Amino acid sequence: MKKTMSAVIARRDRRVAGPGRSSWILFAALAMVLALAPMVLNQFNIGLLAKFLCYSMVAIGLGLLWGRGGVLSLGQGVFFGLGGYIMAMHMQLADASANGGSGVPEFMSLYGNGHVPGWWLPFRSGVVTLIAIPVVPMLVAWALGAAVFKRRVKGAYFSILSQALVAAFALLLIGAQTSTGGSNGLSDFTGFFGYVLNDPVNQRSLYYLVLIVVLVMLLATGLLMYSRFGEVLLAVRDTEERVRFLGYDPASIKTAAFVYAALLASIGGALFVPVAGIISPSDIGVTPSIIFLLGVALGGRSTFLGPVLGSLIVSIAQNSLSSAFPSFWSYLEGALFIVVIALLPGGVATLVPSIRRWRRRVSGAPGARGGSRASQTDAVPEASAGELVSR
Amino acid sequence: GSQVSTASGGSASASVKSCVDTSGSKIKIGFINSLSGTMAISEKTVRDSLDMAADEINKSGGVLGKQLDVQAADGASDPNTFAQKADQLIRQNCVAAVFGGWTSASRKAMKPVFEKDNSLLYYPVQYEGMESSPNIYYTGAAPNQQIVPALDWMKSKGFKKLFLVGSDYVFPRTANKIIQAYAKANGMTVVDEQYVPLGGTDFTTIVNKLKDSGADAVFNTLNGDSNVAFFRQFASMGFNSTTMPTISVSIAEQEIPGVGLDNLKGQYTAWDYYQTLDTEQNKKFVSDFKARYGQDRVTSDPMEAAYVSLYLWKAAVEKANSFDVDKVKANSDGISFDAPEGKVTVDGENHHVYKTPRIGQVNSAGLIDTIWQTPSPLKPDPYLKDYDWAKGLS
Amino acid sequence: MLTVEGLVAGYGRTRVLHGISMSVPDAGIVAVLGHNGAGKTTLMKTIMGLLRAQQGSIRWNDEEISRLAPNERVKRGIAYVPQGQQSFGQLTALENMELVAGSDRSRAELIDEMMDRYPDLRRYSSRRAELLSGGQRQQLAIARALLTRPRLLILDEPGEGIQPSVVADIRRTMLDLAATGIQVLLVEQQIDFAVSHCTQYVVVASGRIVDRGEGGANSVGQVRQVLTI
Amino acid sequence: MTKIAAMEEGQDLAVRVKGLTVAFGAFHAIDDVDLEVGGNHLHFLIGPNGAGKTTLIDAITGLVPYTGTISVGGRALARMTVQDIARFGVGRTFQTATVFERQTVVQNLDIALRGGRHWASLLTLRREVPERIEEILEIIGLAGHADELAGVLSHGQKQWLEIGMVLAANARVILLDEPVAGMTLDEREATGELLRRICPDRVVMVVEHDMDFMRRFADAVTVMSRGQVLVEGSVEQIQANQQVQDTYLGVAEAV
Amino acid sequence: MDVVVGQLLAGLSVGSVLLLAAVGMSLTFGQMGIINMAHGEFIMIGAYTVYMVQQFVSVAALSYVIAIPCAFLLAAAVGVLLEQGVLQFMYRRPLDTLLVTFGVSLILQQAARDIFGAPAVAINIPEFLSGHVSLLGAAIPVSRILIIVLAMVLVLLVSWLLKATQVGRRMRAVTVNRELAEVSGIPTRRTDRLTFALGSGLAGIAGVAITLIGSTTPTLGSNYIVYAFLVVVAGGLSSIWGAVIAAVALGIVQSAIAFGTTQSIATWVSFLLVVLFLQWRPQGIFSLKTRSLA
Ligand SMILES: Nc1ncnc2c1ncn2[C@@H]1O[C@H](COP(=O)(O)OP(=O)(O)OP(=O)(O)O)[C@@H](O)[C@H]1O
Ligand SMILES: Nc1ncnc2c1ncn2[C@@H]1O[C@H](COP(=O)(O)OP(=O)(O)OP(=O)(O)O)[C@@H](O)[C@H]1O
Ligand SMILES: [Mg+2]
Ligand SMILES: [Mg+2]
Repeated sequence: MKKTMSAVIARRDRRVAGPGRSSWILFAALAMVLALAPMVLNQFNIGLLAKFLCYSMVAIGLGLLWGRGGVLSLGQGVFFGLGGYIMAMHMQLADASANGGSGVPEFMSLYGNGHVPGWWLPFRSGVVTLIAIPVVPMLVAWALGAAVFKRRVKGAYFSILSQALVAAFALLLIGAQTSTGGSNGLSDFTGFFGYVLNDPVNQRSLYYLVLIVVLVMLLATGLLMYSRFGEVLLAVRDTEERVRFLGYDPASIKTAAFVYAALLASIGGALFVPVAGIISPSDIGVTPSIIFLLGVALGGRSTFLGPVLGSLIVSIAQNSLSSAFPSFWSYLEGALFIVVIALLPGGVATLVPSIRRWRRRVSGAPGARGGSRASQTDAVPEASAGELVSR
Repeated sequence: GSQVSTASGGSASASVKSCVDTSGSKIKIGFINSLSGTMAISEKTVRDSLDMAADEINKSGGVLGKQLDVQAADGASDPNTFAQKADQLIRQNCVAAVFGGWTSASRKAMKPVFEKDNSLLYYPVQYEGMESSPNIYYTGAAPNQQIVPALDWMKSKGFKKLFLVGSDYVFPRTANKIIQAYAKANGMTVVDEQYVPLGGTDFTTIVNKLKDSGADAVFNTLNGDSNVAFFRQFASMGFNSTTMPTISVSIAEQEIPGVGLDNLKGQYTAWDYYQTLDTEQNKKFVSDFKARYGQDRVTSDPMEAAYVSLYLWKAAVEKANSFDVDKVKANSDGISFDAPEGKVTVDGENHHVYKTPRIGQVNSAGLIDTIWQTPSPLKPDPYLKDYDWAKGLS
Repeated sequence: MLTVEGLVAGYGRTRVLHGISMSVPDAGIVAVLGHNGAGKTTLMKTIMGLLRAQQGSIRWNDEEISRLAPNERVKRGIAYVPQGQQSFGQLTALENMELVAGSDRSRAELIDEMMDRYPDLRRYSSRRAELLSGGQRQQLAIARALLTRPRLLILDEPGEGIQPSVVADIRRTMLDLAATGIQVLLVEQQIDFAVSHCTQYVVVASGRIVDRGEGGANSVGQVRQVLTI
Repeated sequence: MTKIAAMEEGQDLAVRVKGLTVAFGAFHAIDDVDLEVGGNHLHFLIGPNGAGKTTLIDAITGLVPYTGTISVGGRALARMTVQDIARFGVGRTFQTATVFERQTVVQNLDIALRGGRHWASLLTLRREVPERIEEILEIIGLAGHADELAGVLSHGQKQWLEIGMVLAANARVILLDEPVAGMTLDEREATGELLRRICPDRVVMVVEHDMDFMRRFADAVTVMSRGQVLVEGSVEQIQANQQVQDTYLGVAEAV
Repeated sequence: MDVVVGQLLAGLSVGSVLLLAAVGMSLTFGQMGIINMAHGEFIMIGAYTVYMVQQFVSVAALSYVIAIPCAFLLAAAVGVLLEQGVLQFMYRRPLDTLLVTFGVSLILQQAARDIFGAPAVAINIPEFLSGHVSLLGAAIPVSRILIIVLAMVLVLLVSWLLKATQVGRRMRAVTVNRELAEVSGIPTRRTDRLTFALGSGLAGIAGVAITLIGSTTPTLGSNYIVYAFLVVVAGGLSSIWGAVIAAVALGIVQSAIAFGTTQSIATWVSFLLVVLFLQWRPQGIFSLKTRSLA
């Protein structure tokens, strides 16, 4: 078959992996809006936005793990919690020993025997804390992932296991009241690595810290997603056993994605603590772990920016609607799950290409069937290549 | 930004400017209760009585001539949400004071917020004590107004061997620490101490243990739903109020039908208020409440404490002639109110209130009769400072 | 009599069939030939109702069936052996057969008959279908189709993956059936066999019928020619 | 991750199977089989349905546990995982083609190309279609479908893609399970030529039921039946064998 | 000795409650592959059915007799609604049903809260069920015995249905290969609906039984959901007997740990045990080997 040179180039062009130009524009716009937000928002809302961004970090990781890898983890709360509690322990110890204090957090003397348990002690050191926040959850995720995925526990089995784990984790935290604060969690922090948390300037800096972390995470995740790793991950999602015969270990691939998602969740949890001023078992239990997924699904689970946008939308909606109409919010939240997952499995992000397609069809432009970009087609996660009718 | 200096790190509060708007004919206050999630069961009733109090006050001319403009928030049974919404009420909605909270977790979460924003929280539920914040008024019972009197009463009845059962969270654990200390000093023994996870419904093992423990009474700090399962299992193993008296500190009137009157009849409770109290104020409170929300509704201790909290704040504001937080605080000491439970008085030192502890017994109508009470309101003592046996506790 | 007219169908937005018209007469075998990806399987799926006919009609004994659910079409006497040795993996071979056969006595006899025809099915009747070899599964699939007592049997490359002696057997079965008045619609790659034994053939290319004619050994050359172009 | 050095060019590749038994409970799908498949020619494995051909491939590629020994190029494969065997250079296709349906043909090939490479290479972006993939696309005749999702390919096209993936993975031992099932005559022809082209310097074993195809392309044939090797030899020898005719070819073929 | 017997019986009764919660799930999850997070809410519907029936029938024993079929029908009806409304479009992506049904569970819980109020409702328990009997020196409540019996009856019923009836075979076939089932003449839609309705209905019956031991609140079912899933998963999807073994083992282990330590630790440890167990047997107690790669 003969082709003109330009046709060959055009074809090659389409076969290059990576997010499209519109994604980058959207990314830049998002970064811009978030960077400028403090100009228009008051201090309270800046804090709120920072908190929502912390949640969205979990969502970014889930986008890769679930959207690309098909691993539906209902247990991200474990990692969010690990990061959060490690940070909180450090901050408690730092607060307790600031100003010549006893070095023992107040709740320990209230509920316990007034001694700091041995496993808290390393976290007196800020350096150890900063190392532990990524390392501990990654190790946990690695151990878990290696064990579980190697034994080919997958699909619903994995989801249910992860859910049980997060339930067990929350129970453990609640039960170990004297060393974890129990259901009260850890709260009442004054300083964050030497800075007064309560200071408006510091709060703004904290917001920018969170924002930068989110943007870096987005970039890293975007690259991972469109890298060969992303493609293999997709292959593992669709036909796990097949990739084995090509020399990959699907367990390692999935574990890598799981560890990565755990890392992001943990950092999210760690930053959540200074931002929200509290971490407690109810931030990491079964329900919050599932709610993390709602944003991801809403925005588009396998898209570049969908998880962040979706999770921000959900957080904002929850915040603004739940107070005014508590029961209405429950209905709406439930309905969102149903509508988004059932009718819009690709999330709102997939509406964009289909609207564009529709517009093109209406205007009768030629080549409306063209653009079979990989990134577009696989944005629809589960819709089978052959959509069969079923009545 | 400012760094933590060797001086006080936490005193930033003094510099916080309040945004409360006192210029108009209305003054904003905030209610924060869980209307969703697991705690909604209990906290909704508190919201109801708060709403009633606000309406009453508005009908009788408001506070300092200003109508109360209630800003409502849902804590969603989640400490972190409580903290966030409290912050929102104070800084965004600019309320003059906030009323609500139930679990210790929600209070602990809100405490730093009120301290940093220098605002006021009125917390209406009995709790484990060991706390007093300059920005919180605790209108429920301190441990010495509920747990300790219950123990005194049990001692007077000759119960010597106690079996402790509770939900696994802060209040029961701390309450049981107090009980252990009390028992040690008063010649009683605690034969076993058992916990179930919050919401747990499996009591087969615990009741088996109870059967073999030789206990002569149970001190019950179980929360909410778990009581149903506990008392069902309890009853089906042949226990009742005569064979195994049980004193509960978290079962109020509204929980009785759900737990099952058959299971509870004759059992004991410890609170400061019961719907059956025979005071003028209470009769009015109960009948107003029923008129407003329905004849089948009941009133309970936390509801009453919440209702009272709004009036205590009103009195303090009027005494201070200002909504300013610092002025209200300065004028709170000694403020008193003729509450449905009798006279309550604010202790300006520890921010709790003088209340009258009462032991009740569940009657066949599903209400609780007072069978014992202290002769006069008791001074609150959240840290149990005045009790020698409690020295090691805090 | 099955009549297909102006059939258009495809997957999602991709059209595969672009207006197919053909019919299967009341007796005999109609062979469908064509290259890989020509749309043969797609045509069969559309006739069975697994794919919706976007345009055109499918008439079966004077009834329009293009809107019926697949199981309704089976009820009306059409049976289908899909490509690729499909079976209900978790069920045993016997259960696979009972599933479609129902439970009355005559059906039990029918099952027995099938197991006579394919002895492996008797030998492995209690083995789960997914553990059977490919060829065994294909035999099972044909047995299942026959158990519904069809009047039209659609076979999508039935010999694929089957050992030659069994292929011969399947072919014999098919010719027998055709002889007893069951209509057969056969997708086949073995041109020699298909064309020489069918009553009519059609050649599909890119979703269109490019050639059709009477079957018989004489036509083989003609079809070969069409297919090599 | 243990590093498995892939086989090298020019190395002795022969697959040697000794005393192989694969049991599923009491049932022996393969029963004490000895077999040697050498390089540089097309080796056909035929036999009745259920003879154990697929199971043999499963055993070689590490999918089912077995007793006995299997070695490739002198290296025993027992105790190696599926992925290690694949990295070692043993590739296979499946009786029902399994490709990554929701990725494009190019992506499928690229994934195969990367298998077993250093993990860091996974972190790179695919900036263009690698030369090798362009080549393979031409070889397997799917150049025109490069950007299509593999799921929309027809049955036969998928089988070609699978062969392409094995080539991309640079497998030295290629085990094909019924590669031409469902292909037309000329497509079979093309596939046969393709296999001829790839077989130098490789071991290619083909399981097939298409006797015409076998006759045309086989250099050596092994016949299995009921889990055992019935006969081995050239096409002529096989066809002349009475046992093979009885259990496998049947009357139709004899005609 | 009687402590051991007592704890064994306790374990058995805990296990039977878990089993009861899981029976229906072994159909909807085990057979159909739908991960129904709203299963707990179907249990809740069953429990509230008792309450509703008692509004009209004051004799407690009679009310329970009436409530069982009513609960079955009501839960099954809601199940059909769910299946028809959403799930039927999702058989191709089973993992997603988990999230959709989570949404449904939020809605059902809130609806219960709006209809019946948040506090637990009062349920009258028949006189004869509130006692206990002595068995080998240990006491066991009559209600628990009833639950054990009920669980066993339902299990037998379901396993008979699946194995021995045409309907059961169809139920299994449809999940294995939907398209093939359709072209084999099986009315797949009807079969789906029936299976799901049955699974939901069984949850309703479980709800009726659970009113005997715990409180009837909107969140009643969510207490059991995590456990029920674990039971089905540990048992292996393909067999209801796996679920039986898993439930009883879990119950006994939990009671044993609870006796030595506390209920919280027992809950915690039993979660971990299941995770470890799946390490050893990833596909559950009764697993099927498969040759397919998918
Ligand atoms: N599930 C699907 N989704 C999208 N397109 C498909 C799907 N299945 C097949 N196609 C497309 O339809 C065309 C026809 O496929 P079909 O399976 O009908 O071919 P066939 O004639 O049966 O080929 P073969 O002889 O290989 O079985 C193919 O080219 C393929 O691109
Ligand atoms: N996991 C298993 N459990 C039980 N029996 C099995 C299992 N796998 C294969 N078998 C049996 O082993 C025998 C050999 O199967 P295999 O798939 O190897 O045959 P084959 O030679 O490839 O046949 P075909 O040509 O039909 O594909 C068959 O009888 C099959 O039923
Ligand atoms: Mg085909
Ligand atoms: Mg085979």
